[in-house]
Amino acid sequence: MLGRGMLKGLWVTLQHTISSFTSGPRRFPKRYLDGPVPRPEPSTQGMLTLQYPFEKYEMWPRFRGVLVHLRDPETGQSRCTACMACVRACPHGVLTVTGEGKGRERRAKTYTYELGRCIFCRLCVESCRFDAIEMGQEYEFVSTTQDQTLNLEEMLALGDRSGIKHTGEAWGQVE
Amino acid sequence: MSEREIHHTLTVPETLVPEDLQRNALLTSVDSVYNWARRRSMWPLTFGLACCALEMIAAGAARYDYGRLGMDIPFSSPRQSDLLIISGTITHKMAPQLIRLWNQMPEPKYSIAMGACTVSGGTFDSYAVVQGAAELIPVDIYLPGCPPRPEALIYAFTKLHEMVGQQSVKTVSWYRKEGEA
Amino acid sequence: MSHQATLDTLLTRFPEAGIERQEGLDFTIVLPSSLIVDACRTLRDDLGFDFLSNLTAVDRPDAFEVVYHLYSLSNPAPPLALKVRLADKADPRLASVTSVWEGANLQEREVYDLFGIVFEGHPKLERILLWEGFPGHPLRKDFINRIYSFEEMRATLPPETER
Amino acid sequence: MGFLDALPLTVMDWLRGLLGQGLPAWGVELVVGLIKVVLILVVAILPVIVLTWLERKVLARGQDRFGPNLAGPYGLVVAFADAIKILTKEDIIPQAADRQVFRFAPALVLIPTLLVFTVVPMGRGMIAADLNVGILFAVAIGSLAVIAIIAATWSSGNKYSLLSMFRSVAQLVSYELPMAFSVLTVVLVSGGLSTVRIVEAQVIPFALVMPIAAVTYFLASLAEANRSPFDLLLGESEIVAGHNLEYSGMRFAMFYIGEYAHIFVIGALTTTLFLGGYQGPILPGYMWFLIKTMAVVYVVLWIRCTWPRMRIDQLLDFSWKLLVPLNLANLMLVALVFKLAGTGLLGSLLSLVVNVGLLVAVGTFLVRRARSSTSRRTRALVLGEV
Repeated sequence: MLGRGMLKGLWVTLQHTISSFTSGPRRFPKRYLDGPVPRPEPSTQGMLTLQYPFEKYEMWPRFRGVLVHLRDPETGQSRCTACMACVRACPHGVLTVTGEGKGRERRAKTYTYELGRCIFCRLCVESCRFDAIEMGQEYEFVSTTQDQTLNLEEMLALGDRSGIKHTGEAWGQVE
Repeated sequence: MSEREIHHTLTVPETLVPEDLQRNALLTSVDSVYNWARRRSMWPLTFGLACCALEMIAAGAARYDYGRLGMDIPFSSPRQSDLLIISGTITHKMAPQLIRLWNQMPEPKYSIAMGACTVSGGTFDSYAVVQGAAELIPVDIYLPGCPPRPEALIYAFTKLHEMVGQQSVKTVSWYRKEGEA
Repeated sequence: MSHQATLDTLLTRFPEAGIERQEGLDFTIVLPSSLIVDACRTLRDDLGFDFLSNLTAVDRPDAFEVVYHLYSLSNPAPPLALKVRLADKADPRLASVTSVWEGANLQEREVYDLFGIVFEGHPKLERILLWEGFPGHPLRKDFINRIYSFEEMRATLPPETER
Repeated sequence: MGFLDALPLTVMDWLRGLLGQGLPAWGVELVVGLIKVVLILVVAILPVIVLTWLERKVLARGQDRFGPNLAGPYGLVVAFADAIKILTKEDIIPQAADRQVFRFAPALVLIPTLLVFTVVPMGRGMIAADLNVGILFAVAIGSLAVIAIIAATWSSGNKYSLLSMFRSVAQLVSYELPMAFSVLTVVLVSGGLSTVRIVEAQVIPFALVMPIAAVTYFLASLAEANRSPFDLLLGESEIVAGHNLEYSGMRFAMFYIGEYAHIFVIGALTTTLFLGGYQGPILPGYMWFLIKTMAVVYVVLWIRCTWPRMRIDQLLDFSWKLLVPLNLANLMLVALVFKLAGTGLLGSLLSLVVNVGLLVAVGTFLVRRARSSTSRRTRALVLGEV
């Protein structure tokens, strides 16, 4: 009423200006230390800005990053048997798999994952019967070419980095 | 993998200056200042088309804040912008406008294709959608994701900054006249 | 005016109209295509349906079905669905209701764009979502989806269009 | 008057004496005049470098962000990055543009802003030209900036630019009037048009004596400079980018500099007219001038950080239906008070009382009218009911 709202707005921004100086260091005690930053609560006040290249949030367990391969703890290789279930499940033909061997010895020879078309729907993971693939924690991928692909070795390395053990571990599907 | 080497997309001949002059101290420092200025003051033209636009806005808001990189003046006029962030599905109806905006931007200019639809048409194998922004304009950085996280967009910015840092006043194409190699 | 009274009024004034489906207060009315403008004007002026929420079409095997969803903002009545069947699938034509509700303008253009139904009396019946010169109407069942490149799109644009 | 206070004048006198040994009198005046011109250029352009950084930081801090912090410590040199980048950008002149005017318009933007600085006293005796019509000069020249906007918009050959010109001119015409009234109140009380005289007359700053005139002057000058919340000249969502829509590179930089120099002018003139100019205890005069000016500039940026853009009808309503009658009444009442009670402490006190009384009366009137009004818009505007 009669500009009271405007004055109130000025007061609010002034408070935020001041609190951005006072509360920033308190909220981020780990700000200049190594390691991922815990995500602040939604109710947190004050300076929240993540200084991205220097500090990162830890992703939540069900985060759907790029597709990764999980290692079989016995053989140290991917458990993919090239059964093509993920290829059939993928809506956009992102995956290309070739296999070698027969029967129980059948293993994936190549596994190509085209990043540029993937929409991270997780249908491939849900279709996998061998706990071979899972959505990882990585999201930092850029390229200067349109067709950016990952192969089996790269996906295995990413799986090691994400530290996931089983498919559905975070999704409550493992008994 | 995420440290994958970034390549120079602007292929320009390196033979303009003789070999012995290429390490010219003055030109090198000019280059470093010039590239620093373009890195630290890259004003984006935010071309939000679909759901990726929300992540782009989030990247500019308080929690991720690409203003830290000196990009906090998002212009709505292409004449004053350096970086075109194409975020979202490019439909055929929108494609002429995208090309027009790109042509209206003054050199030196860069573009980021953000999200699966912009990179390759994504989930839309459809009559209405352009299959990738590369069909329309030269794209410098492709950023996959559906949509990419705001951090991923800032990661793309830092990679673009690396790319800008590799350029040199001697070799860039935009200070030459038409027809000159 | 209660909803049943609305229905009765409409049926007495337009005896050709038929009730397709009625579950409590929720009902759908099918009209012959020649009556659509008169019926809509009656609905707006006399029965209080002042808001055309949605106008769309369905491609049935034997006919195109144009659907109108009407709301009343002045009295709290449930929405009303009107349907018109166009049996001539080769050349579907229907009178425009833009004279009744201004808001029908864009929605009729969209239906024209995606189904090819011509609304006679529409002030500017052009494509709205697709470009001029696009071959076919994509929401028809016989449309075959394929990817168009940008060059193909430019080639099909009429020459006077700004590029 | 301390030693520090008079330091710039002492230096100038010393220089004058030094030059007098080798040059004739007119030569000395010429050199001193040139030095003054250079100083004014520095005073006008230097704040721009600070202000581009400051604005981005103030906006960011108000929104819980950091703002630019990667270019140098605290992002301090981001203005230099902007400058180098924008000077090396391609310069585009559209085909539809009127080439001569298009090239000329950016230069026109800066000139009025720089000219205003000549009559601003920046310290005791530190004024480039103590005109006896100083404040009239400032107001007249300040409104010339719209010529540059008209030239730029017309020559761009762009319909959005043209729309922004219409808005800008409507805005200027409506806000020139309340601004003139508030300046007139000051002139009436101080008894002269000279800026030095106005400053010297403010034993108590005029902002405390007549707050209505001070606030009106501040808001009207925001509108003149096309600053938020009156920046509908640049409505991004409707008319893309306003008058500088087609400008790129160096020519756009001129508009950019002009905009920030204008903010500093707002601060300097508000300080001179209402905040007591260079007067203040302990610190030297030029420091007081700088502190007060930067305080006003901060308020300008703070407002930018807070308030949304007004619509054109709200803007015009605010000027014609509120500011103009209010200031007319204020002018008459203040004149009456100072005629009856003299310009001393009593007059100042009475003037303040009259100002507050006027505000209360107008507020009550507006609320009553809005309560009896059936118009939803009036009720929303005044009573905050939606």
